[in-house]
Amino acid sequence: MIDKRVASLAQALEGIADGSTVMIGGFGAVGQPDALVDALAELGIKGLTIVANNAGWSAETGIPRLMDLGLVRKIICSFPKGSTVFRELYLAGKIELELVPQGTLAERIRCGGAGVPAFYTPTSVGTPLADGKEHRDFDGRTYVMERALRADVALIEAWKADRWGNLSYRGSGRNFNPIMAMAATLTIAQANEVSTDPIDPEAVVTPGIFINRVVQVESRVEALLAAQRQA
Amino acid sequence: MIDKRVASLAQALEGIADGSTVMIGGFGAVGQPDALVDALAELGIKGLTIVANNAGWSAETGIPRLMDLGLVRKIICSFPKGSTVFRELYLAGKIELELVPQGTLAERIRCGGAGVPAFYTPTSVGTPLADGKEHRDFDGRTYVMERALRADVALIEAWKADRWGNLSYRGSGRNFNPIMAMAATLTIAQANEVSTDPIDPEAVVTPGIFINRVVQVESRVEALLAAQRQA
Amino acid sequence: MNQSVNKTTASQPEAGKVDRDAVARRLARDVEEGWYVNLGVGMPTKVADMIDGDKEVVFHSENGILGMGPGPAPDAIDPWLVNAGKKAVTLLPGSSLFHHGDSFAMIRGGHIDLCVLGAFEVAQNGDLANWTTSSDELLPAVGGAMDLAVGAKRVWVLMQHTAREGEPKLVEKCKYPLTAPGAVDRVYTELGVFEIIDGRFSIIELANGVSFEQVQALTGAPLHGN
Amino acid sequence: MNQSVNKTTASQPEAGKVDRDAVARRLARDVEEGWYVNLGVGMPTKVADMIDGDKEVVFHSENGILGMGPGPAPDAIDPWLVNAGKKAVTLLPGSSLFHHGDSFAMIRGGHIDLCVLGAFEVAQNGDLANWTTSSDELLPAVGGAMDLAVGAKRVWVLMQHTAREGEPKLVEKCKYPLTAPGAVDRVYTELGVFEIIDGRFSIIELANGVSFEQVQALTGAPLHGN
Repeated sequence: MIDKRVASLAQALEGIADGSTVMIGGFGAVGQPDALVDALAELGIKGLTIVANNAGWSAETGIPRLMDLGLVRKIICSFPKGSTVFRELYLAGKIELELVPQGTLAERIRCGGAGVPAFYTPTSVGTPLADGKEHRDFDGRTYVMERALRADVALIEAWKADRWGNLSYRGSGRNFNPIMAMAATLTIAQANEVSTDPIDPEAVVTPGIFINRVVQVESRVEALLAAQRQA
Repeated sequence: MIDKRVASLAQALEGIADGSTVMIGGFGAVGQPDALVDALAELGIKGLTIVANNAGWSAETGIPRLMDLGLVRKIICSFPKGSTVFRELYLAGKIELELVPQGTLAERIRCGGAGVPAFYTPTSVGTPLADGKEHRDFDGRTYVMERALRADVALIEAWKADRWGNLSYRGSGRNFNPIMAMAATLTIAQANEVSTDPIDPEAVVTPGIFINRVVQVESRVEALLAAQRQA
Repeated sequence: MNQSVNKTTASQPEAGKVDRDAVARRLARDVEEGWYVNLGVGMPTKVADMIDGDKEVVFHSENGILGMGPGPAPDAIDPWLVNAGKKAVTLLPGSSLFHHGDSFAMIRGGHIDLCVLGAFEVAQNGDLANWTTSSDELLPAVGGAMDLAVGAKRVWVLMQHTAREGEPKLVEKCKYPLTAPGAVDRVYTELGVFEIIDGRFSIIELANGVSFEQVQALTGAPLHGN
Repeated sequence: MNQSVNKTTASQPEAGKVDRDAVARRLARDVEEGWYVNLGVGMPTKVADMIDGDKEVVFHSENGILGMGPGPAPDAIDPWLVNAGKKAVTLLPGSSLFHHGDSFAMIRGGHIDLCVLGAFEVAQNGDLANWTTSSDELLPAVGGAMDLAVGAKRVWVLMQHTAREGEPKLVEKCKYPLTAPGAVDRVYTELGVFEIIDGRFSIIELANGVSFEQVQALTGAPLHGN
């Protein structure tokens, strides 16, 4: 029987190696796999490259916690503002930043999961973020070539999961989660509800083929509300 | 008030010009916008380029009907077998064929809707379908460059539609419909159920932003079953 | 949504006294029914509240929402539903939810009718600078600004006419790093509405009581009649 | 699903007498629980019925289905649910539905564990020819074969060992246009199971009563022990 459920966060994170590239879903606090990230921080796995939209906001949890513990070598993201921890490490030259426009980040990840090694986009042409990139004209417009992004591990958050690893989301909680789920060798999902009953096939947003492990985690509503108040 | 519903097939098809490129959804009979295609045939618009997975199966309806009336200049598709009409026109040199692997066809369409002018894929490398295409290596593997596909018009089928043009589908009826909806200047949907009540936001598969007009059409269940018997 | 007052643009040109609501309201008047509109963080978000109640407009949020409504009452917040500024929002009838890949396909693919952005500078050729004020800024962040600027069918900038110290923000050539070249179609400020036509700023209208000379003096590029 | 008999591969090498079910059953034995499997049209579709009932395998159909079940009873057909061969199918618990863009993202992106295809020819270097028998065939059609051949983690060919007239289908070099170079991992025929290792056919096993010499005589490339 296929059963992707695991009983604990420790089991969910088993086998992640030093130096891994880790995608972390979420847009700000919503859709962020907070429990998985915090558990990863406890494991002390070093030299991580993080792919995420943001660099987090609170030193106590999430990506800043990983950084504060010295576990992160580099972050690939679109909007690293709002995290004091990252700011200090970055200004001290202790962490590398690859700044990517949000849509380019999303498409690079989607291509990573879809077997497309590179694509062209008009985004960033004529800006410093296109420096050193290959430019090419199609039908009279200029584009830059961007490479696909893949990861060793993707940590994502869903609202519901079933034993096959099928996922559905809540509200704006999809954001980067469905595309990151496709782009990693090992994809681990935390979900508020995990069931042996299947999700309605028409309502599945992320098919289980993209998911390796699912762990049930009570969602931290208070943390989400706190993040909104801070926005 | 936004209301994309139109009262008739004629209204739905208004303004399509000779020489248009028309995407037609469906995989075989399922998800094919049969009523829209047949109504298009009645209009006698000439010189069409059709983008579809198949070249149809029955001379009385769908793409073969358009071809039989001499309205189609060219078809871009992956699997043109099964249509006697197309076969005869093609062998007589009266219709042009651009044969595209199914996944490449899907991705070219998706890129057409997503503002990506070109991408690289491993599909077709080393085969006659890669002849004349630009080849390029990434990380030691060879890929071909493929260009995005766009259309003047997309005709698609959905199961449910609301007045905002939001769509949901039934069974395997999604197939090419959601991606074609994104890739045309004018996208017209036929749906079995059309309502002023909104579709649940979590259940929308094609957001209304991609849809220009919606027309209610009773689905031809008997035609679908007949196509299955013929398969 | 139902703003009873329908004033024209505010008339106070002095920095610090700008009636931001009035500028947002002036822009909102030009938004057409049925448009899909993305509003940048900051001053542009005000536009949502200024749209006439009987004009249905669909607001897009790049984190995966179409049909976004106003902020909820404090006791009706859905913690999982935020806008691009990470603030709580609601869903209106006809809304839909999707992931970032699809959201930026909408943006990049030219499906958004209008994007309203703030700016540090707009050049007369439409160049937009709105993401960083220096090429070696200590901590740069870009978000979705570049994608929106190149992808939307129309890019309208909503901003104060001049910077804090009075420096012009409508300029001949941007001095800050670009967000996108030739992207801006129109600029709405407290002094008027300016369209970019053939590489120059054309005045669509001036705010009440504002003269051409006054605006020209506060603008870093030649202004032209329409 | 619950096939009671568990015979090994049929032993009759003559064309026309091949027990296709037995070959499909032999292949099905090697499919592992939890795999996501795409079955090509024709002989490969038989594999679905040969999987042990207590081994959960998820079948993918490129037209947007994961978790495809067997054909329905005639009175339980859903007209909107067909497989890649356009025949009616059912959904098993845990299934999901998606569009062609996502379906071929799965295929091209290496998410399908196994694809079982038929073939006209397989070369000892893994080259696959299964879409057209001539470079100037009157009416070519390709479907999803090329995407599946390059994208799946494993490509297993299920076919009769020789063509109708007895010509070898396992060859040194394909004479037909390729579907994909170096794509095939294994070949299952009524004469045995052959793995492609270092550019040559290695015999994994021979069918009961079949000798190396018999198979070699019907094969267009040198066979090797494993």
